[in-house]
Amino acid sequence: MRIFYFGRLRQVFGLGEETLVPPADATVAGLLAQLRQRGGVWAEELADGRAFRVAVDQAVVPPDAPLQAGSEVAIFPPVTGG
Amino acid sequence: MRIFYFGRLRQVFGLGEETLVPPADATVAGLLAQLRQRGGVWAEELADGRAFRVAVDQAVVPPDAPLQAGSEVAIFPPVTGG
Amino acid sequence: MDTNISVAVQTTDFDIAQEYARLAGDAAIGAIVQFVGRVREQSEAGAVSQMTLEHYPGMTEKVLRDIGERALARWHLHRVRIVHRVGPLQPADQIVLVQVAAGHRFDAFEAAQAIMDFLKTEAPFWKQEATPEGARWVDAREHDERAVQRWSEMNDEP
Amino acid sequence: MDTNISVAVQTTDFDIAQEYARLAGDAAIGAIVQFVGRVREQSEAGAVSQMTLEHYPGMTEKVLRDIGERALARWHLHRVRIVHRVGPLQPADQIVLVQVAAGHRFDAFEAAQAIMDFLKTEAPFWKQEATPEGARWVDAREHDERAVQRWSEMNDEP
Repeated sequence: MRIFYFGRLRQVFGLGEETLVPPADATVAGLLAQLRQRGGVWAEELADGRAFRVAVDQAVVPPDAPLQAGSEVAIFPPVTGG
Repeated sequence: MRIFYFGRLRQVFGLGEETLVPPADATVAGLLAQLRQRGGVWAEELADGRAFRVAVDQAVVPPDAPLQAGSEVAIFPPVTGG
Repeated sequence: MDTNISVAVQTTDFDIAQEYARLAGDAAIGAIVQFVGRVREQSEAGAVSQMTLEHYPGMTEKVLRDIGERALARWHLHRVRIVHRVGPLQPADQIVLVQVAAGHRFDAFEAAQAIMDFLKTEAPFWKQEATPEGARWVDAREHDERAVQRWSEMNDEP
Repeated sequence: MDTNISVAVQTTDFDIAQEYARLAGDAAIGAIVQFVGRVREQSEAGAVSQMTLEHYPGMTEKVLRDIGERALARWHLHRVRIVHRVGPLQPADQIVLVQVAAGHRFDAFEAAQAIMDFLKTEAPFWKQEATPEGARWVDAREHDERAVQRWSEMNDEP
């Protein structure tokens, strides 16, 4: 499962991309919980109530969205184009 | 006092411009009454309730607007540019 | 304010690239809306082979400038440009350009729309269409009258 | 419907005259709106010497195309074109073009505005500004979130 980070989150995490196995519950919420366990900026930036979006296979999804081994996940701040 | 006619009214009246002395009451309403007395298309097109506009010195005005010998008057249908 | 408003009534065509180029390099401008109205081959009356635009010289320019001034008074704008053609035009020909440059997009979009709504109901232009049934003066449209109500503050002229 | 929508994400500049020329001679088109967004020399944070736009390749194009399709489903449009630049940009540089061609002006104006509102809140672009105090990621703006509510019917995606 590939995970991409964009914008400010890419910079704060110091990471643009990584590969992980899907979390035990195979949901976005499970993945976020797992990332928060890394502590530091991960716990801080992905805390409940922080403004970020998760896309699975290039579409923004809610926390209960399912994940599979082949999913393309992206985590990013609110968009600011235009 | 110069009077201009535009658009459909110019065509129906067969006249683009004429010069008249201001009506006795020196108002737009007085001028319109005078023109209607010509009968035919004049009475028909300038009848109460017909959609036309009157401009004095290049600004659209209501019927009680005053007229002077030097006024530039224009009578025309609702505009359709753009 | 006048230096920010430019209007033209002309028989010749206009060039949107040339009009846009006047804004080049101005880094205070964040949003530009260019509206172009063109002659359609179809009207309510059917096929249109030619359109002729008549206007009231002098009053036309005065009204267009006044519309631009009201837009500048209401929105935060850097520049307003209005170009309107008169005389005989063919289907697909350009009729009118409204170009608005602003700091932000909300101002640019609203002002451009309002300018078009006011132009459609106040500027002394009259269209005559050539159709298979002969020449026909275009009727004013009620929805243009309704559209202009959106900007009621702009109706309060001094 | 896809043939009426064209999107591009590119580092190179775009030419509004060239984009407009694609509509030349189409006499079914009565109204064209071109919106251009540009880099301003001032932001809320102060002077901007450079702006860098990052995006999510693949998803960006998908979202832009989807926004275009929703506009075509809601308004009577002939053609939608969206071009967005990425990479480093300077003040006064062009960032985005939205071009909408329609039969009538109401459709063209509303669709262009809605497309910009959706692009601002859905398309995965992120701006970083270089300012005298250093680089700064631009914050999402609440008024863009509010603006997009205007088009609530367009939010109902399949």
